Amino acid sequence: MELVLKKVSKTYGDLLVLNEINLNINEGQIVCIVGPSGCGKSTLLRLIGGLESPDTGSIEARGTPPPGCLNPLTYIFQDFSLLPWRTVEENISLVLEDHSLSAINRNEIIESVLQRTKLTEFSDRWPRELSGGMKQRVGIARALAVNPSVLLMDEPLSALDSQTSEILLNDLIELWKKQNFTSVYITHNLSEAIRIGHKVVVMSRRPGEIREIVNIDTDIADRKIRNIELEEHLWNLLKDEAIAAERELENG
Amino acid sequence: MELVLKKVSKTYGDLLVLNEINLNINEGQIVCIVGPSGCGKSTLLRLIGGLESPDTGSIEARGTPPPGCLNPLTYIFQDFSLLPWRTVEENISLVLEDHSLSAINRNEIIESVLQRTKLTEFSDRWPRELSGGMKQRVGIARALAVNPSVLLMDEPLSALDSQTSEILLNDLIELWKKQNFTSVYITHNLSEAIRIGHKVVVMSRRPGEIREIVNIDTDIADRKIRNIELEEHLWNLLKDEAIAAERELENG
Amino acid sequence: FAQDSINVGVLRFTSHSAAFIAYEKGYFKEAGLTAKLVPFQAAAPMAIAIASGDIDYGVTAISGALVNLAEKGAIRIIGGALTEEKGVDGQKILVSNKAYASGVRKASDLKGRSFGLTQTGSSFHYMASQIAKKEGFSSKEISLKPLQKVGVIIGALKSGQIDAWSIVPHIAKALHKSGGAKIIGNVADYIDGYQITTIFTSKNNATNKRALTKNFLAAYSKGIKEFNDVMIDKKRGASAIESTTRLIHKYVYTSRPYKKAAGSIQAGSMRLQPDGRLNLTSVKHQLDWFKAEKLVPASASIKNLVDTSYVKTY
Amino acid sequence: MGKKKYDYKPVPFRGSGFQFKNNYWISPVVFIIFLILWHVGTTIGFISNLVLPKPAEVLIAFHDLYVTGDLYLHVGASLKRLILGWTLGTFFGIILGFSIGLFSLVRAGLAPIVAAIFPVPKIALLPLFIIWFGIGELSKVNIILFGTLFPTIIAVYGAIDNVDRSLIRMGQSFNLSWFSITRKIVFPASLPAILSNFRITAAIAIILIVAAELIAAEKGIGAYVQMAGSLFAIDRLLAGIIILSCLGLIANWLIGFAEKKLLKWRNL
Amino acid sequence: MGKKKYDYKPVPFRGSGFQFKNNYWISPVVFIIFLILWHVGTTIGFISNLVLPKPAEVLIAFHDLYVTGDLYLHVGASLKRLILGWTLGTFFGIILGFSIGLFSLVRAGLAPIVAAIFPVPKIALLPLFIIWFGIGELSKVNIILFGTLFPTIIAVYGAIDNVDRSLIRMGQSFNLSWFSITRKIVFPASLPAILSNFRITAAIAIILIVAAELIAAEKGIGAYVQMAGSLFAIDRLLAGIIILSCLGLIANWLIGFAEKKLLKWRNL
Ligand SMILES: Nc1ncnc2c1ncn2[C@@H]1O[C@H](COP(=O)(O)OP(=O)(O)OP(=O)(O)O)[C@@H](O)[C@H]1O
Ligand SMILES: Nc1ncnc2c1ncn2[C@@H]1O[C@H](COP(=O)(O)OP(=O)(O)OP(=O)(O)O)[C@@H](O)[C@H]1O
Ligand SMILES: [Mg+2]
Ligand SMILES: [Mg+2]
Repeated sequence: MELVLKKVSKTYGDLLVLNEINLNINEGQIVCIVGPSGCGKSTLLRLIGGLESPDTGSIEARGTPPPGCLNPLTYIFQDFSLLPWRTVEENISLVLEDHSLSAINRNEIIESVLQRTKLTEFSDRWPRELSGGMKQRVGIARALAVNPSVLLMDEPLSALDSQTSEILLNDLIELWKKQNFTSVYITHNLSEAIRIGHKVVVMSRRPGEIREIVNIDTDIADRKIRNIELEEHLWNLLKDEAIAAERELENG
Repeated sequence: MELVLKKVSKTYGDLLVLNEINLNINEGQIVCIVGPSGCGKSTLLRLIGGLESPDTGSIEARGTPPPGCLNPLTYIFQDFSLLPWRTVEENISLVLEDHSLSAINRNEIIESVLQRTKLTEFSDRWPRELSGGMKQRVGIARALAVNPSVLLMDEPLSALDSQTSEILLNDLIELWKKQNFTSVYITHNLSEAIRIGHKVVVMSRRPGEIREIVNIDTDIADRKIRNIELEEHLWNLLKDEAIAAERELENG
Repeated sequence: FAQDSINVGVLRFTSHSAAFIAYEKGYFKEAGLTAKLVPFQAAAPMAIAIASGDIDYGVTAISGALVNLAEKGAIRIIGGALTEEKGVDGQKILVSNKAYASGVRKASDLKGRSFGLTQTGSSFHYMASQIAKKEGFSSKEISLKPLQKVGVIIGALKSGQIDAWSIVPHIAKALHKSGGAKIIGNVADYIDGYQITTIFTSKNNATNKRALTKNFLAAYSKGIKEFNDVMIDKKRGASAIESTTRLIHKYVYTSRPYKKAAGSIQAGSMRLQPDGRLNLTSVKHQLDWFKAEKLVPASASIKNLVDTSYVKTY
Repeated sequence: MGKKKYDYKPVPFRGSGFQFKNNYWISPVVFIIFLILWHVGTTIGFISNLVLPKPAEVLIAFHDLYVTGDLYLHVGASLKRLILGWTLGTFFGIILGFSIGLFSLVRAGLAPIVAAIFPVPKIALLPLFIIWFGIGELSKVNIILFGTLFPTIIAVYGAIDNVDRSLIRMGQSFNLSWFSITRKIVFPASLPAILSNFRITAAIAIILIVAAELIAAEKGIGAYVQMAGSLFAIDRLLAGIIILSCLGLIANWLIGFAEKKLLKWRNL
Repeated sequence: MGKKKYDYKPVPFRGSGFQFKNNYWISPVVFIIFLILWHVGTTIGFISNLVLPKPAEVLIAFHDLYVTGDLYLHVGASLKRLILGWTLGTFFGIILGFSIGLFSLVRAGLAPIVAAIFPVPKIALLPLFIIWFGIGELSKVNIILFGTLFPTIIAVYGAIDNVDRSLIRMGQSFNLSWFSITRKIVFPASLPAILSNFRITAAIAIILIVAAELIAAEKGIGAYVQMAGSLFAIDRLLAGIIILSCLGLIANWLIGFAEKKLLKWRNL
């Protein structure tokens, strides 16, 4: 599926958060979004996923989701959003129960995503008994369970140690190679963005606008672990924003 | 202040989380803890801060907190723990209200920490109106407000974009240079650990044990932005753990 | 021949014994009625239940509710039951020990004192105002305290929170004997031939089912006669008293064993009007009083209240 | 999920519902429809005059109340008892509820007693109330006090049980005093449930005014209603009930107002 | 914070309190102390026999109840009405509460009506209840039904207002059906408040059994208490009240048990 954003703006009260965002997210592309804290990344993602509606502009989805996809536009939330009254397993089962799947089928899916996120052992724990990273992995497992055609990820690896996040990042890449899903990926880790993105969208400080879009043409499979030049480039873009923001604060 | 952990163990139900941890945290030292997700880092921090009590072993504090310190052992929580019914400003004021400060004094402190965390503009917002990174900054501002003599930080920068986290990291370093506080710093970002730590404690997978303690003798002020060798070393230590854990899962 | 079925509302008081006897001894059956006794906790719901058609016949004191329901065309009085007569042991005027100690010795001392009632418009209210009238002061000059239940009034009287009350003799005597309060007079001295309780039914039964109503009254009167003979006039000897007391105990004081209940039942027995005669003069007097107190509409008429075609009236 | 390959369609908005919109016009409309049905039903005789009086009759009863000046006396007397009883009951209820919610020892000792005394019907206790508290204002206020006390206790400690423990840990980590934690964390966190309970206890208090004014009350809406009931004067009965109803609506509106002011941090 | 330079002391444990410990022994102890005080007080005459009967007298009343076999009949009759009335009231209350909580339109139309009818005293309506529902079981059950219905409605929609909206957004993002969100997110999130409210409605139901059994009830604890009250037989009055109290305790225990089972995910 393909997503097209045209002149999307969003205001909260009298706070303009997003200002005329134009963005194409092509089928099978992973678009990474980076930008200063509070610039509107999560808001943009909520708009794309249809959880909020834009004040002006339009967001359109093109194409049909592939067969076997249970929820075309799927989220991984920044604050996990686990139901405290459901165990790990049941939290994942939640998103499958509305679909006509056999119990066996459902259990297979749950087992597979738990294994991929290394949570098998904790399948019957309550969320309050999990560490921060484990909660985030449950969120990821839940999203993978519905086999999404567009995956909307809000800092999905932020609470994870570097090893686990490395493993899950590789997992995501593997998954993408197999299924070629479309994805919007918010991160504050530039090397992550460069590793997995076809496009890196750099947003300006609030009101969020698109400052630059960097296309990365190397095949994802062929990328080096680190691409220092590109990282430096993005880093400088963002630093300018940060400095400008600081100056604004000092003057106003 | 100095902290001494002797043979500290902790079990949840029948899950052994920490196994005989011995650790010295010297006065004015920043000790970074890294380790796989769910290995017991947050639990260890809770024990050090006295929020939970160890099953066996002892945790002792030595020395007196410096004057002007309002709360010797202070936390920055992984899940922010902001009170939803208090605005940003009031959330910070909360931890000052129990101390006999003049209103002017209190407001000065609040203003200063809000400025340091770039939140001045948002001082009268409800937590639900903040982005993830902004919430984390409120948590940091709140901890800074009490001028702690030991700062216990649980992934304080994980939800922040790289620029903001860079700024706040520098801020922490500046603060440390001025006040020489003692600190335990949990992170999953190895370069962060190497930037700020006098000691990096690498923990093994659950049951959490100390696998290695790396001392970094370079003065914090003199460190390069990146220390690739050391990062590689830590990375390999952790990867071994991850691989071992994976093998265990496959076999058991 | 075919039996008609009726529901008879009763309160678990000795004064309803006529219904218990008629039922237990089969007098209703003899009259061609399949009767069912429906016990109530209070008189007011019984009157309303007759209006709603849930029960057919009942016996209670004349109250504001009764008059109002009659005015709405729901019920009719068809006979009399308990009556006060001069010379026969009747309701007593009681004062609390505290009031007695402070000098209340006769009814004329009640001026400015408080008097217990169940409810505004109840028979107690009527009695209090008649006592006041006869003693020559206005009923406004005694403060009336509605306390809802007899039990509550007893408590208030014993603890001296109200000064006076009027009540049936067996309760009054028991209180007097136990030292809880003092008897200072008889109600019969203030009200002539007070018709305390009446037999009543729905307007529909009274006008459209005359045969049924007559049969009911016949059976009920038989119960009244037996009760008066055995319990009041003691014409049939101790064993009859014993067996009738046992019969009544099936309905009254059931939560106490027979031995404890028998005394209370026998002491509480009061004469019922033979043949269900009705003192119409007293009823009229009461109706006028209700009107004067503005408890019922001024338009209320005795014709709507009483159907005089069933029993002798005087 | 059509079969066509290139359909262009806007992303559907999924975040609707479960949100609170104001439709102020509805409740007056419902009310007026109800009034019309009532009037027509009683006028054509579909509803018997035993079941419900005509609206006009109720109006006349109101008029009588107003003309004689009794309205003011009745409402005034009842309001005084209501406000005093409810305030005291709520005050002690919150204190006891907090004690049970915060101290294990108190909970063990008091919670069963509360559970045992709460279901005791105050009307059944009227005889004893009179002995204990007399027939003056005290016993009337006490009936309302006890009626609101117990539900408040239970709601408050239920709310405290439901407070997020991690926020309390946060307060402890900053060495906030026990009192500060209680006042600044536990209390605001349980406030929504406590306010929601106020709606219930306000209604209970109004219900109990009738029971309270069974005792030797000369004035008061409860006494008025009670007298109307015992005379089967259903026009006056309904007039009294409508007054009680209005008191309930006013209380409800006040609580709604307090909720808006005190809970503005919630994202309804 | 002493002045010494090198004091060695363990980090103080700050995470205590605000936690729930079981002290099962306390409530029996409190109960026994209470019994002893009662016995001694009434025996030495410190408490007059007008104010409270002796425990022994209450025991005799119990014995009488038991011997005559009435105990079983009374409790049985009341229990049937209680269970039926409470279950129906709770059932409809939850349904209506959810409707008000979930649909803005229903809220606008129904919430004011609920607020208006709730404070109407059921005792005052007794005369009308008889006309409307007769003198059989129906009117008795209905009194209890109406008594539990309104507090349940209010508690349920209050609880729904308090559900964390971000969890609902999560459900919507996975395209869960409206029904699934209601059943799997809104319902469990409001369950703690609903269960806490059960304690209140159970007690209200027991309180109302006395009012309900004013209407032509032959058997029932309410009728028994009522009868005892109208005779000022305070020994029997207390016996009846103790039975009601025990019913309340049993209900409370059952609800506590349900809370333990259904809310085991909470970290108390
Ligand atoms: N309250 C609790 N009850 C039961 N188990 C718990 C509880 N808290 C933590 N655990 C378990 O203890 C282990 C360690 O948790 P902890 O939060 O300390 O991990 P962590 O190292 O901080 O992980 P992360 O980096 O993911 O935050 C986990 O396996 C978790 O499931
Ligand atoms: N519900 C809301 N009401 C009012 N303001 C809001 C709301 N949600 C977000 N905002 C504001 O919108 C801005 C953008 O928030 P958003 O969460 O999109 O930022 P972000 O880019 O995701 O930041 P971060 O990297 O810190 O998560 C912030 O300034 C925030 O204060
Ligand atoms: Mg965000
Ligand atoms: Mg952690």
